[in-house]
Amino acid sequence: MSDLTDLYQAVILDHNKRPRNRGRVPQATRVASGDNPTCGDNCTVYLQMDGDRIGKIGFDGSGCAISQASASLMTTQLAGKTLAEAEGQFAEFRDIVTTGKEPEEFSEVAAFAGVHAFPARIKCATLSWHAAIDALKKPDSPVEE
Amino acid sequence: MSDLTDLYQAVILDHNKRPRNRGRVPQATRVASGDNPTCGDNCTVYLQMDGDRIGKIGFDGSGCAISQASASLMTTQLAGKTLAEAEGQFAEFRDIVTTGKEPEEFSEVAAFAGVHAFPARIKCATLSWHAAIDALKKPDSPVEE
Amino acid sequence: MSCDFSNLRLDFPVLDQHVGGHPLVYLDNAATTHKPRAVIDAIARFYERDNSNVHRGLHALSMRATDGYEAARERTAKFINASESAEVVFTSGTTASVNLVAQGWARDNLQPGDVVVCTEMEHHSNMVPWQIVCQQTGATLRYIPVLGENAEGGLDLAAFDELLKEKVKLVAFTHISNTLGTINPAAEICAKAKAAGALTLVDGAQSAGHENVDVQAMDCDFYVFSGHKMAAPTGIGVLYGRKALLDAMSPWQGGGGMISTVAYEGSQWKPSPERFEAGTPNVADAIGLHAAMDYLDSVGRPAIGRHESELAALAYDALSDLPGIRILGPGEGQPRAGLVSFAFEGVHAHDVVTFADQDGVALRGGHHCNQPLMRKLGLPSTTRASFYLYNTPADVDALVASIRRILKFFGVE
Amino acid sequence: MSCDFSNLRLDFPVLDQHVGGHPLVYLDNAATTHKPRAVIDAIARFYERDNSNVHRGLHALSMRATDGYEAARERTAKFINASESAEVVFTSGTTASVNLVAQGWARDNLQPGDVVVCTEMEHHSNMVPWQIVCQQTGATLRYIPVLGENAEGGLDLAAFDELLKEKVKLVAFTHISNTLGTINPAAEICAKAKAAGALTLVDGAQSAGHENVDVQAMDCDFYVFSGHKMAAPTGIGVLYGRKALLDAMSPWQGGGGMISTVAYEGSQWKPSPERFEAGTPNVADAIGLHAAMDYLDSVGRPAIGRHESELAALAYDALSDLPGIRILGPGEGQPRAGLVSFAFEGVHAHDVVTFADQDGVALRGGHHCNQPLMRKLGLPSTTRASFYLYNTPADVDALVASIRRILKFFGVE
Ligand SMILES: Cc1ncc(COP(=O)(O)O)c(C=O)c1O
Ligand SMILES: Cc1ncc(COP(=O)(O)O)c(C=O)c1O
Repeated sequence: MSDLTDLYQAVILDHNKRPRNRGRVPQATRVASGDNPTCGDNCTVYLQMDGDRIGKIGFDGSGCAISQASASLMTTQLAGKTLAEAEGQFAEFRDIVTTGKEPEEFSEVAAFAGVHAFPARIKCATLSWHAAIDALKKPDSPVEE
Repeated sequence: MSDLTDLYQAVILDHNKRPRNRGRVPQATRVASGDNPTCGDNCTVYLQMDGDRIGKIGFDGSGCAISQASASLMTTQLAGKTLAEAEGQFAEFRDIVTTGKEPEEFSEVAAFAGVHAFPARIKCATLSWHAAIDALKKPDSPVEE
Repeated sequence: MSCDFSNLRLDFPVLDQHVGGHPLVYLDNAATTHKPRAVIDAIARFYERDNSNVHRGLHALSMRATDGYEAARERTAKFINASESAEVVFTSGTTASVNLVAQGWARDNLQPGDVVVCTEMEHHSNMVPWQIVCQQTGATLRYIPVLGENAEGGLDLAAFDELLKEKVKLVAFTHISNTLGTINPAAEICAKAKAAGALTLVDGAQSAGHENVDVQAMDCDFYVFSGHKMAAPTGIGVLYGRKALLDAMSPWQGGGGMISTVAYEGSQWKPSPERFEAGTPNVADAIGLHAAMDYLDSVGRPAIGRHESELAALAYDALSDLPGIRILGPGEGQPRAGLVSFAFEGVHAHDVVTFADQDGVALRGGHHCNQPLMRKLGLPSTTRASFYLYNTPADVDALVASIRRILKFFGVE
Repeated sequence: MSCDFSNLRLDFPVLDQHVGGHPLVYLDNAATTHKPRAVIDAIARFYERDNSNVHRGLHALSMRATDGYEAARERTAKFINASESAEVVFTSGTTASVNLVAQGWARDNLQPGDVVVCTEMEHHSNMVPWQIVCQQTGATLRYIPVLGENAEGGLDLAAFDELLKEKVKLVAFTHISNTLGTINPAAEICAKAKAAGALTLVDGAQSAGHENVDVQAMDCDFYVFSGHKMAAPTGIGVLYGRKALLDAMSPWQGGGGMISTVAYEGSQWKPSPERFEAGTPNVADAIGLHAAMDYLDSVGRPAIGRHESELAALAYDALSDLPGIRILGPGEGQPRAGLVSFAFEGVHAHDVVTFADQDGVALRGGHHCNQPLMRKLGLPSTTRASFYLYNTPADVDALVASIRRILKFFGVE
């Protein structure tokens, strides 16, 4: 099971078990959702902006360990970032999960390098990132409960 | 080509070349048509009744040598017959073309015994007979030009 | 048992391979089944000897192809005990068969106020076509509920009786649920529907290759199934319909082969089955289907169904012991078709499937084309193990061992 | 010539047989073509190694099957030079593709006063679906006439210009006529239609496997074809459509695989191509189609087209000398696809076909799914010889010798 322990690294198992920033953000001003109709995974990302930077971020939804851990880690990576910065980080993350090449500087996202060996799971890893970028691109407006 | 000369006996070639009773019957009182959508053959039979017997009979339509010869021969066989008699003759004819067994008494229809070896052509041989029986079952009424 | 199932695996070339270093244990049979050598060879033989277009040809190959295609139709009629082969329409699969009836019959015959009844356990393929045609016609789609928090109670037939008080025109339901393993009382449902003046369509995707099917005894109006779920090729399926109904229906597709006359101004149709088979049919795969029916009946469908149910019962018992498991469908000792769907608190089905795959065990995880039922049961997805004639008790052991390892990895057990 | 066509026969197992004591001379290629060993093996290999359902699976076989199916889609996009693989929808054949556009696009977009234009030389499969949808919507179907008493003048493009003055929404026409051998100026017709604001559907059943097809250069909106007419299996076909058009179209069938969400109350669709592929697709035959495309391009489609046209010209010249013959379509020296349709005064096509069959020569006799054109030309039927890459000049000799014997038997020559 060497491939699998690559895929399900300790970091991923940890984020899956104890997700960070899970749940909606009470004063969210931007929200976006994504789903993966093939497997039924879905993810909603809530943002409360601080100027052009993300103030608070949270996520909701259901999916496999990869998608849940990726969403959790994503929230820790994007907090405090602008849209441009977030897009840069997503590009780097996408590179990691599609090619398996590890980032130059150490980062927890390196844990996702194992995903590239499981092409069917790449969508699981990027689902929450897509939702976050979508939310960031929206104008502020009160989010209904 | 032994099979084929069985199929295209002299009788058949002759009826195909010089069909008997070809064309509509001027004072026809019954008419019926049949077609074979698979190959496009069609046949119309016209009857002028004499009591419950066929007085005059004619046919029209287009098709292969088998269907044309069969129609021609059919008209010579059914002239003067009642419905019941015609049905009996048709049953015998159908027997010949599906089994290849020759009739006990000599008859020109024996020429069609070779058809049984070509199942795709059986419908060609029976098309005009079906139309004749259909026409016989109808009530008399003037046939429009 | 008339047949030694442990040797049947040898008839299926695909099973002779390793996945992740382990011998393949294929438990995704409700999605699609494998093909025995006899079926693979029948397709190849057709292309090597008789390949030709059908119906409109008079040369030797064309007559052989036509004979082969029509023999497949007759074999199919016998397989489901239709009263004549003209009641068998070849389609590309169950989904196409349902859509044909939805557009060819329902679209012409439904109006506002009319009701179509299906069930909460339907596959999307026997649900979405009715949603579409109800939207097109203004009719209403109602569902027979499933009972129990794990749907262990099957269909709520009392609720069905209530529904039948409305203007029900059609009841479309699955014979065997691909998600739950429930075996529905098809004849009883058909009888109730008939008494209320409604037609019935039975989705036989999960039953046709697993038990003897008798459409006359069941007394349904339509019965639909797919070849690929019963040891036959992909791309071929069947619509059975009562002859009088079929002959009164509009064609679903126009084209070559289904017309009696065409003029530039308009056209006339042939009777069934040709009316519904526009264009060149899938001759090779119909012939493959014929070979599959012969193969299944040489083993014996009742024996196949018993064998699968036994394996499902073994799996059910072993899985029941695992911590935090929810098993859907019939409870212990209840009749169950050859599949088990289950979910764990804290371990997602897709992770289970990915792990099991590394052990050589092929499972399916997801909504099994039954999203609304999953939502009702409060599950995003389940893992499903589904059995066929070539599976063995050893396959069940491999399944359970793999699941145990997964739970351990995720710290659940 | 880059390829020695005389050896290609060896790639096709079915050709290695005798009919009526003579080596088979198969000249019914416009009805269906034979399959090379590479295609037959690709199908068997799929069932022996990778067979599984696609899209919804995460286990090894399912991923392999999905990859194989999607690779077939990409290969098809390249085969016709579509701009992306999402423009390729797999169907069961040309007829299904046309019906999909008729019901998925035309039914929603036509209204009384609108006009659909097709041609007098259309196959029923590209005529009847438009008759049906025009009846459903109140639109009108008009035909571009063919010119000449043997249709030797091709389409009347001046009449087409006149037709385009009406409210034409769609022009649906065949690239190559299966009855006449006429090669229509597809790019020119598409350009005229586009200038008039109409969409175009090109029936590529007789062109896809016979010449390089470039849907972008042709500038059509839809292009449809069948696998079985280009060395691929029965049961698989293609609808090419511009992405934006496909994404705006209604699904034709509901079911598994084409939905993004399903609730009991209603559903949402995926974008193309999934939207149009409800149910389990014909995976094995898509993979067979892939192998056929590779095979054809290894020979070279332009060379194949030239080879067939040369054989047709040889046949045309030899048959022209026979007494009482009428040859349909392009006259001597005119461009002609690889087929010749002809009729004799006094000898019916079905008798010709039955006789030729005894000489091992497989021909087609009938209306070739073009009844209205036959009626216009005053012929009940014709005999058709149609060529493919494995035919040779010796096959033409066998054809002509057989026809001469038949004429003699019937006392015509
Ligand atoms: C020009 C043309 N269009 C359409 C078709 C229909 O193709 P299919 O029968 O494969 O659907 C054919 C062949 O029969 C054809 O020759
Ligand atoms: C119960 C049921 N109905 C319908 C279908 C649809 O069958 P197909 O995808 O072969 O059209 C399936 C399988 O996917 C099924 O299990």
